[in-house]
Amino acid sequence: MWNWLHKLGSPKSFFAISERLLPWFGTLALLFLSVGIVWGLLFAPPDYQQGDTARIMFVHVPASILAQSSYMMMASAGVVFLVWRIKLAEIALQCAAPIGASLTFLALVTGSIWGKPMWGTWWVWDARLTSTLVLFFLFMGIIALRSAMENRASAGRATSLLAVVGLVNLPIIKFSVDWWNTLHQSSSFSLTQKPAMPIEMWFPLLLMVIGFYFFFFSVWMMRIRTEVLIRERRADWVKRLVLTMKNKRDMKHAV
Amino acid sequence: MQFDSLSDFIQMNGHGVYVWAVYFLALGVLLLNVLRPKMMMKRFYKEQYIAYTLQAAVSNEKLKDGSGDYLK
Amino acid sequence: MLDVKNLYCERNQGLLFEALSFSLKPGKVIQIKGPNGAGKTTLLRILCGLFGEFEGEVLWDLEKHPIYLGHKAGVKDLLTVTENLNWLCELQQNYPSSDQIKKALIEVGLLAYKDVMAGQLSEGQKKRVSLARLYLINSPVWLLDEPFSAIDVEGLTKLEERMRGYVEGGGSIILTSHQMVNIDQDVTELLLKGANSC
Amino acid sequence: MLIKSIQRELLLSMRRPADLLNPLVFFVLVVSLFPLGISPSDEVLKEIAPGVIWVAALLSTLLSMEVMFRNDFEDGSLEQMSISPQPFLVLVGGKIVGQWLVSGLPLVLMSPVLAVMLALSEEGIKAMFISLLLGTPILSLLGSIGAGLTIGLKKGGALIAILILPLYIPVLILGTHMIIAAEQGVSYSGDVLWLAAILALSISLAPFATTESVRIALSDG
Repeated sequence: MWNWLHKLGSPKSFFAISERLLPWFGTLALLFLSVGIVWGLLFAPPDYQQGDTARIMFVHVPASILAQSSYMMMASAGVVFLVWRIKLAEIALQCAAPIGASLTFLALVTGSIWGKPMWGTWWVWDARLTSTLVLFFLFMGIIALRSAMENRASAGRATSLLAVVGLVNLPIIKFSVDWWNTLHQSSSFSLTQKPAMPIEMWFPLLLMVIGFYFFFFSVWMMRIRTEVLIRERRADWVKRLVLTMKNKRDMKHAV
Repeated sequence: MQFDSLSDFIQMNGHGVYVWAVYFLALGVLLLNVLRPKMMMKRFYKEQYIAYTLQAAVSNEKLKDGSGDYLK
Repeated sequence: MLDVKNLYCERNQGLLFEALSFSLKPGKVIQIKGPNGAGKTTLLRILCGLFGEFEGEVLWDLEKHPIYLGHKAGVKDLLTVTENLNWLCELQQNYPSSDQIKKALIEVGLLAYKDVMAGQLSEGQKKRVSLARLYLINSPVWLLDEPFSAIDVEGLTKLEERMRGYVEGGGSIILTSHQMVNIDQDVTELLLKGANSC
Repeated sequence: MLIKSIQRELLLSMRRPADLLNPLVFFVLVVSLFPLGISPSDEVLKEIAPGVIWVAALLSTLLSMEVMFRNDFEDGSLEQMSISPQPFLVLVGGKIVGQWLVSGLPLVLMSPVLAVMLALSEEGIKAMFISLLLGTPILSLLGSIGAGLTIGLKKGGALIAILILPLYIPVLILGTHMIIAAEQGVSYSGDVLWLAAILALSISLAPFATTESVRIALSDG
């Protein structure tokens, strides 16, 4: 296992491995997502309280799950980089930040749209929504720091440090937001407790979550591949790749 | 099938607007995430191709035979 | 004392140096030469541990830390000259007495400014305050980045004399400079080709 | 060596009082804006007082964070510190303590005056004093990580806020709740313990992160 991880560590071999993995991840993501959406939209029963707005859950819940786990994955890549100095971990971190931020944004907006029909207000200071908002700020911090530092190498170290600091603080923030919510929100309505879902609704949700994970990995891999090429552009294997790709493309004019 | 007609499916008895807004937004975000790396990759190939051909022209023929064996 | 094994360093676009190896024995002087932007300062900063983004090995075995003189003098404007020197020496775990500091200041010709705020000194004078450390702190290696820039002729001769004495005493120096170093010991040169060459 | 570093830091700040006073003036200014902005009536002020004081405290510590490493970075003494045999962690720790003594402590000492302005009750002022006394060191410790990360960057000001404010949220929540609880006469010992716990965590972890962030900035500079 150890040398496999080491092989994955070197950008060139990662590029080769991801060449084979990417189509698999892509098709699996497409498959899960399409089945999940069709099932959730068409066949799942409307919720007895919320009626059809419950269908928003099939997007909002996976998005907020992904938001948190993408931060976890990004921060663990940061830890790997700070401890073992594997260059690929730093590239992975910098590529995960924008995806994570976009998913957190998606979770935020879908959460507020879900709130509109149910409570009539666009924004509700619910514990989970607020901690997703804070997570969004954390992502923004990472992206702001990455773009502020021109020199790529030290930007990697700085962003990994910030990600790790954020990771250490995340549980504290989560606790304090939840605790703060119970203080001010006397009424018990909130998105936190998932209503006991019948199996017909729970299963499409599971498909959607798995689909989102596959989607996240495939998009993440795509970004890492581009970043690896940019970083290794002086290496011969990149030169050959670019030239061969160009010849192929000239031949059949397809991207 | 929960809905008997297409129009009912779109309305979703009044909540349709929100549900569709969410799904289109989700589609948008997902597509954006997919297209962004593809575009960056394409831009990288274009720029690098020009850079390499320029460099190849300068340090001539070192690359030409190199690219041959990669296809094996 | 120091050996460097196949150092590789790349900065934004250019490749600074690749497979660079050299070693430093006591009593030797190395002068790093090369065009601007060739990475002379970066190499020096790698040697003293300031710069982290490089591959390869830098192996020091010293009992005392080297003295590093960078482009920035490291002198605080809000402290007087003596306070600055006291602080800089404490950093290197030397605790000089006040007359040792006086003697050092005489060597660099700044005795009159002993209790003057460093802020009022010119850049050249601030550099000489930093150079005064060479008389105060005994350290096996000196890493000097352009030591001769912004120094007047009289200061130059004094500095070279000090270097001569130091090298005789078994100390070793790595410096970057465009000028010739006229000290009688042999100066091995290390030429960096520069970023755009390869 | 820690004491020497703190002494040096205090000496430096004494010689340049502007950096000492600016955050404090800012603190007073922000707090006095709210009665003008919202309404001078006591009930309203009492309601918003905890939040106002704490948000003003957050912002003024951020303000003093930016200048913390910048001067030493620009004149090269930070470099000398990082490569000296003295443990860099101790030197950075000294700087953080020095920074807190210069900008955090005066803020705490001055806050009762502002609390009176915001019509806080006697009990509330006591709670606020304790919460700020425990809270401002955390703000300095976490803020110094941000300061370290943004040393070499030109547009550091806003960037520090974006990086570090999310980390301040737990302290803000606990601090304000302490004052509210005290106002209502409820015992707030739970919050004191929580703040003390976070303080202990930050004291033990933050200096390491700050040292690493300064090293990164030095390697960039």
